[in-house]
Amino acid sequence: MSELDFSTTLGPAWFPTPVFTASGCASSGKELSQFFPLNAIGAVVTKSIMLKARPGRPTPRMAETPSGMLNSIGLQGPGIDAFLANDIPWLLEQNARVIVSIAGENVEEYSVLARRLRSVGGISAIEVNISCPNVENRGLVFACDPNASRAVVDGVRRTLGGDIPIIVKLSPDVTDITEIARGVVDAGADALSLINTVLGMVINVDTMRPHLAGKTGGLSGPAIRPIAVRNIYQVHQSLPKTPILGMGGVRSGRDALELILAGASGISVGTATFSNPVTIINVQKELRELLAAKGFASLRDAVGFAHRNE
Amino acid sequence: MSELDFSTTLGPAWFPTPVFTASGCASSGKELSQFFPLNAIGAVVTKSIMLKARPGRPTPRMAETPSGMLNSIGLQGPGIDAFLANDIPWLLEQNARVIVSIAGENVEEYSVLARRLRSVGGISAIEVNISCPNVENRGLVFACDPNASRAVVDGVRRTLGGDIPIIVKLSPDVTDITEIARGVVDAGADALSLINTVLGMVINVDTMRPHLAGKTGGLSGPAIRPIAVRNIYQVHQSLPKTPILGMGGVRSGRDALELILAGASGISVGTATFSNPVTIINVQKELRELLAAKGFASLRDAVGFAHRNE
Amino acid sequence: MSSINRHAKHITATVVGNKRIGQYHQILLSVGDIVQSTHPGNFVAISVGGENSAMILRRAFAISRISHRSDKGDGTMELIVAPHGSGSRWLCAQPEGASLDVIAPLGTAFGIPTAPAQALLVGGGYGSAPLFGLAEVLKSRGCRVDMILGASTASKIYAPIEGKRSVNSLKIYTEDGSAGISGKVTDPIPGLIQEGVVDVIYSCGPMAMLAAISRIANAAEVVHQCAVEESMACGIGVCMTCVLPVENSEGETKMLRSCIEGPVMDGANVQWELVGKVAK
Amino acid sequence: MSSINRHAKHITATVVGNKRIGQYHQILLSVGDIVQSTHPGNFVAISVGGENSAMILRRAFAISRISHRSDKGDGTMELIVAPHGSGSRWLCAQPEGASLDVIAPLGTAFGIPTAPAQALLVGGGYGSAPLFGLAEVLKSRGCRVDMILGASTASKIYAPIEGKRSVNSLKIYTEDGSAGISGKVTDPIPGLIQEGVVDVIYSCGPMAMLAAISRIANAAEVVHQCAVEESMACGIGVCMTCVLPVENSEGETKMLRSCIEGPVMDGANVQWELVGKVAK
Ligand SMILES: Cc1cc2nc3c(=O)[nH]c(=O)nc-3n(C[C@H](O)[C@H](O)[C@H](O)COP(=O)(O)OP(=O)(O)OC[C@H]3O[C@@H](n4cnc5c(N)ncnc54)[C@H](O)[C@@H]3O)c2cc1C
Ligand SMILES: Cc1cc2nc3c(=O)[nH]c(=O)nc-3n(C[C@H](O)[C@H](O)[C@H](O)COP(=O)(O)OP(=O)(O)OC[C@H]3O[C@@H](n4cnc5c(N)ncnc54)[C@H](O)[C@@H]3O)c2cc1C
Ligand SMILES: Cc1cc2nc3c(=O)[nH]c(=O)nc-3n(C[C@H](O)[C@H](O)[C@H](O)COP(=O)(O)O)c2cc1C
Ligand SMILES: Cc1cc2nc3c(=O)[nH]c(=O)nc-3n(C[C@H](O)[C@H](O)[C@H](O)COP(=O)(O)O)c2cc1C
Ligand code: FES
Ligand code: FES
Repeated sequence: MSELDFSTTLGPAWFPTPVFTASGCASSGKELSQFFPLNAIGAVVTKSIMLKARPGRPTPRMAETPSGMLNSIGLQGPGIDAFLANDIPWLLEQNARVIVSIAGENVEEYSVLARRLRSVGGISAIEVNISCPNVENRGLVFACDPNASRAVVDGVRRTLGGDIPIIVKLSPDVTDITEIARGVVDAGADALSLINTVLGMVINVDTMRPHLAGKTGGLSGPAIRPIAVRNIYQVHQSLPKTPILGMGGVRSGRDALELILAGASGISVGTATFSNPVTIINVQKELRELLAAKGFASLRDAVGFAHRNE
Repeated sequence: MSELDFSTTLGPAWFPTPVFTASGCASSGKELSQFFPLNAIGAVVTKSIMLKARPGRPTPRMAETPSGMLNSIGLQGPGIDAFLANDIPWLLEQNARVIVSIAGENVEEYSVLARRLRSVGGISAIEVNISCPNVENRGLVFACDPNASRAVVDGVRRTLGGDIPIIVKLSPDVTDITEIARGVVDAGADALSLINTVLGMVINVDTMRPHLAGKTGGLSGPAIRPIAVRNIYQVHQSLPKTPILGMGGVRSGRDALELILAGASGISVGTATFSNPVTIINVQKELRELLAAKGFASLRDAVGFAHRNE
Repeated sequence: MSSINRHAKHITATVVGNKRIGQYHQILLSVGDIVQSTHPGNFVAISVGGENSAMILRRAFAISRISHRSDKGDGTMELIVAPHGSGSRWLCAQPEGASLDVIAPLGTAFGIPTAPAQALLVGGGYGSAPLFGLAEVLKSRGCRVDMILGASTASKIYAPIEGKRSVNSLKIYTEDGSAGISGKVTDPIPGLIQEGVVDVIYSCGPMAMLAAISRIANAAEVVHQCAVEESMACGIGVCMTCVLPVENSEGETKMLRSCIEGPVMDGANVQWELVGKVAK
Repeated sequence: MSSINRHAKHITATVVGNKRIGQYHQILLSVGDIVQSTHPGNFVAISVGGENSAMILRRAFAISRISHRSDKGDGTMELIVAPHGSGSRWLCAQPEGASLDVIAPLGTAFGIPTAPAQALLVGGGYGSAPLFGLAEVLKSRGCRVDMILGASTASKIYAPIEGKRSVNSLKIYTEDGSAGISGKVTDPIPGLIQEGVVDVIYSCGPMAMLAAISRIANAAEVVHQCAVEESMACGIGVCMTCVLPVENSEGETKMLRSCIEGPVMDGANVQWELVGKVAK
C-alpha cells in the first residue's frame, strides 16, 4: 500500500495528495488547524477574495435541504490587502500548500487581483471563481457567459504570465458546460474546478417568503454529487488533457473515487467539512486505501478510468 | 376548512384539486388505482408517449443517490396507437382527469402526436415534454435550445388550434430558464411544467464505469427541490400570468406549499410515489389543511404569494 | 381498478424476530391479514433508514415463508436478508419491536402444478429463501420436492433445519468446497433431468445462475419458473426501471416490468443474453 | 495552529439520561475529559438523524451544566432541548445508551467578574439552560446572583429545582400569566438597575429579548453579556453563515461569526437593528 503514488498535478502545480479544502468551506484555514495540521492535506483553497473588504449578505445565509444546504454568503471577506498581510503568511508558516481563490466584480478586477498575487511567493495556484455577478453586464454571472468567462481568464493569464498556475472554477448552471470549459482553456486556464454550487431557493413556509435574505442561494452537499459527476465526466470527455479539480458532495473516499473515475485529478471537500471538521483527512485516508485495494499503482491511473474503451 | 376553494386552472383547463401525478411516475394509471381512486386527485399525467412503440434503454436504468435517484428509462412505451386504444379509454372510464404527455424525436413528430390527440374527447390538457433529444440536431435536447423548443410548441399549437390546453414541460438544465419559458409562451403555451429532471451521473465504484446503461440519467426527488423552487420562482417572476405546474421533490403538503408560494398553480408528485404509492393523496390532504390553517380562502390566493411586495 | 397490485397493502409491520444465520439475517415480521393473499414468489418492499433517511427508495425482499393464525389476524412473514449496502444493513440492525413501513404482497407467484409432479428447486445464496415456502406448498399438493442449494461458500448457504422437513432431498454445493459438494448448483441438473426425476424446475438466485439453468431447461424442454432480481425503484409497476427482455407468444421481445410481471417468470421466455444490452 | 476552536474535540458521547421537563428534554451526556475545558456559555454541535440521515448539518445546543469526577475522566454535560424541527425531535427521541457524534466545547464563554459583583441573569425559554451553570460559577466566586426567567407560557419555563439553589433570587414571568408574574422578563430590569442591585447582566434567549435587554443596559450603561443564537452550518468558523453585525473599537460594523466570536457577545456592540438587514 505504501507503493501507491498518491501525488497529483493540476497543470504545472504538484501536490503530494489530491485532497483539498473547497473555497469558502475552510475560511482561511486557521479554524481547521485545530483539528488537523494543514500541511497534511493536498492544499488549502482559500475563500474567494475580492479587491475590497465586503460585509457580505444579511442573514439568514443558509438553509438545510434534503442531503444538502443552500448558502448565500455574498463573498464576505477582508479584501486582498488584509488577506495578503494576515492570512497568506500564516498559511505559509504552517507549511500548507495554498491555492488562492479570487473573485471580481468586473473583468478588470480579476487582473488587478492577479497582479497583487503575482509577487507573493509560495502560492501553488490561483483558483479563479467566475461564479460571481458581473456588475458591468446586468449582474450576469461570468461563468454563465462564454465571452465574459474567457475575458476574465484572458486578463488573468496576461497578468500572471506563466508564473502561477490558473485553475478556473465553473458553474454547473449552464446549458453546455463543455462550451464554457473550452473557452476558458483556450484563454489560458491550466486546469478547471468543477463544480461550484447549483442555484437554488427555499421558501420558508412560516414567513411565506424566500428563506435566505439573498433569496436564492448555492446548493451544495451530497444532493448535488450526481450533477458534479456528470459535469466532470462531460468536461473530461471533451477536454481529456485538461486537469480537473472535482468537488460537489464528497464526504467519503468512495465519493472522491467516483469523481476521480469521472475525470478529476484532485478533490475539494466543501460542505462535508461542516458536518465533520476532519472529513478531509478521512476522505484522504479512505481514497488512498481504496485506490490501493483496486490495484492502482498511482492516483493518476485512476483519473478518468470510467471513460476507458470509449 | 370546507370553505377553502381548492380548485385550480392551468390556462383554460380546470381541476378540482391541484395535485397531479408526474409524467413517467405513474405509468398509465392502472398500477396506482389499487391504492386510491384515480378521480380523487387533480389529474393523471401519463407517461410521455411517442409515435412508435419503444423498448427504452437497457438496464440498469436507475441509481439511488442521496435524497434522490437517477433514472434513464429512454421513454419506453407502447406508441400512440396502442396508448389511445388501451390506456385512454380505461382512464376515462375511471372518471380520471387526464393530461397526456407527448414526446417526439423531431419537431414534426410532436405535431403528428397532437393531431392524433385532437380528435380524442375527454383529455384535459396535453403536456409537451421537450426534454428529449432532437435527432435532427445532433441529439441536442429541444428544451435546451430556444429555437427548437419554440418550433415544437408552435407546431403543436397550430395543430391543436384552441381545442386542448398546452402545457410545456421545461428542463432546468439551461443557463436561463426564463428565456426558454418566454419563447414557448410566445409560441402558444397555455401553461408551463417545471421542472423535469436534472442531468446527472453515478459512477459504479465496483465496475468503475457509469452505473446506468444510458450513462447519464435524470436526477429527481427531494434533492432537487431547491432547484425546482428556484426555477418556478424565476419563471413566475418573469411571466406572472403564465400558470405553472410545479414538480421536483414534493413528498408532503409542506413541500407542495413551497412550490405554490414560489408560483406554481398545480403540483405533480413524481419520485415520492415510488417510496409510497399514496403520497399524492397525503400531499393533497396536507396541502388543503395547511392552506386553510394559514387562512387562505383559496388555493389561487397562495400561488406566488412569496413574491408579494416585490 | 385494474388487477395489477391487486393484493398489495401498505402496512406497518412489527419486527418480532431478528436472528443471524450465517451471513444472513432471518427477520420475522408481524403483518396481520395480508398473509392470506401471499403466495410463494411474492415479495415485499420496505422503507429503510427511518424518518429522515437520505435513502428514498424501498428495498425489495422475497418472502421466505408465511404463517397464519387467521382467526387472530396475526400472520407473520419471514425474510432472509443479506446485509449488502446501507439499506439492507439498516434492516438487519432493526431490533425486535421495531416498526417497518411495508408494502406487500407484490409481484407474481410461482405456478403450482395442478397434478402431483416431480419438482426440482434450485437456489443460490439467499435465493433459497422463497423456495422453502414453495416447498411446503408443493409437498401439500403431493409433489416430490428435490432441492439443490449453492453459494460461493458455506456461510452463504441458507438452509434452515425446519426447512429440510418439507423437501424429499437436499443437496448443497459450494464453490470453495466449504460445505456439501464442491461445485455449482447447475452441475447436477442435466443428470437429474436425464434420470427423469424432474418435471418442473423452480429457481431463485443470481441472474447468471438463472440464465444457466434456463439454458439447461430449454435444451431439455423442461418447464422452468425462475424468480428474477432487477433493481427496482417502485416495486409497483409505475417507474419502468426493473424491466427485462422477455419474448412473448408472437416471438417479439418486450421489456417487461419484473415487479408486476415478475419476479416469477418463465425462464424460457427471458432473453438472458439481451439483459443489460442495447434494446432491440 | 491558531487559538480558534482551541478546546474543541470531536467525540462520541453517550446519552446517560433523557427526561422530559415541561416542553423540553433534559439530556445528560457522558463526554469524558472535555468538561475540563468547558465554561458557561459554550455550546455543542451534534450530528442528527443517524448514519443515513438526509440532515447533513450539526445542530447547536447550549451546555446547561457540567459535572466532573475528573479522576475518572467521566464528565457529563446537560443539554436542554426543545423538540422544534426534525433534528431536535430526533435528539429528544434518543434513549439512554445511544451514542451521539458531538463536537464540544465550542464558542466563547461568559466573562466572570474578577471581584464579587451583583449579577442579574435573564433567560427566555430554553435560554435559561446555560444560566444555571453560570450561576454556580458566579456563586462560587462570591457574586450575588438574581435570576429572571420568562417564556410565553408555563411549560416553556425551564427552572429545575436543583438550579434554584445556586441563585439568591428567582423570578418567573409568563406572557399568558400561567406561571409567576404576568409579563415580560424585560419589565423589571430598569427598576432593578435603578435600585443599584445590578453590576452586570447576563442573558440568553430569543434575539428580540436580547435586543430589548441591550437597549435597557445601554441606556443605563450596565455591562451586558448575551449569548446569541444564529443559524449555524458549521459551528467552527469556516462557513460564514452565522454572522452578526458587531461594532468594533474603531466604530466600524463588522459581520462577526457568532460561533467563534460568540455565542457570548457584548450586547452593547451588537448592532441589533441591522440583523437581517442589508449589510453596510
Ligand atoms: C424481487 C427481489 C427480491 C429480493 N429478495 C431478496 C432477499 O430475499 N434477500 C436479500 O438479501 N435481498 C433480496 N433482494 C435484493 C435486495 O433488494 C438488495 O440487496 C437491496 O435492495 C440492497 O439495498 P442496500 O441499500 O443494502 O444496497 P445499496 O447497494 O446501497 O442499494 C442502492 C440501490 O440499489 C438497489 N439494489 C442494490 N442491490 C440490489 C439487488 N441485488 N437487487 C435489486 N436492487 C438492488 C437498492 O434497492 C437501492 O435502490 C431482492 C431484490 C429483488 C428485486
Ligand atoms: C449557539 C446556539 C445554542 C443553542 N442552544 C439551544 C438549546 O440550548 N436548546 C435548544 O432547544 N435549542 C438551542 N439552539 C437552537 C437549536 O440549534 C435549534 O433549535 C435546532 O438547530 C433546530 O434544528 P431542527 O432540526 O430541530 O429544526 P429545523 O428547523 O428542521 O432545522 C433546519 C435548519 O435550521 C437550523 N435552525 C433551525 N432553528 C434554529 C435556531 N433556533 N437556531 C439556530 N439554528 C436553527 C438548524 O440548525 C438546521 O440547520 C441553539 C442554537 C444555537 C446557534
Ligand atoms: C458556505 C459556502 C461558501 C462557499 N464559498 C465559496 C467561495 O467563496 N468561492 C467559491 O469558489 N466557492 C464557494 N463555495 C462553493 C464550494 O467551494 C464548492 O464548489 C461547492 O460547495 C460544492 O462542493 P461541496 O458539495 O463539497 O460543498 C462555497 C460553498 C459553501 C457551502
Ligand atoms: C422514473 C422516471 C420517469 C420519468 N419519465 C418522464 C416522462 O416520461 N416524461 C416527463 O415529462 N417526465 C418524466 N419524468 C420526470 C418527472 O415527471 C418529474 O418532472 C421529475 O421527476 C421531478 O419530479 P419528482 O422529483 O417529484 O420526481 C420521469 C421521472 C422519473 C423519476
Ligand atoms: S420497480 Fe418500478 S416498474 Fe418495476
Ligand atoms: S457556523 Fe460556520 S462560521 Fe459560524
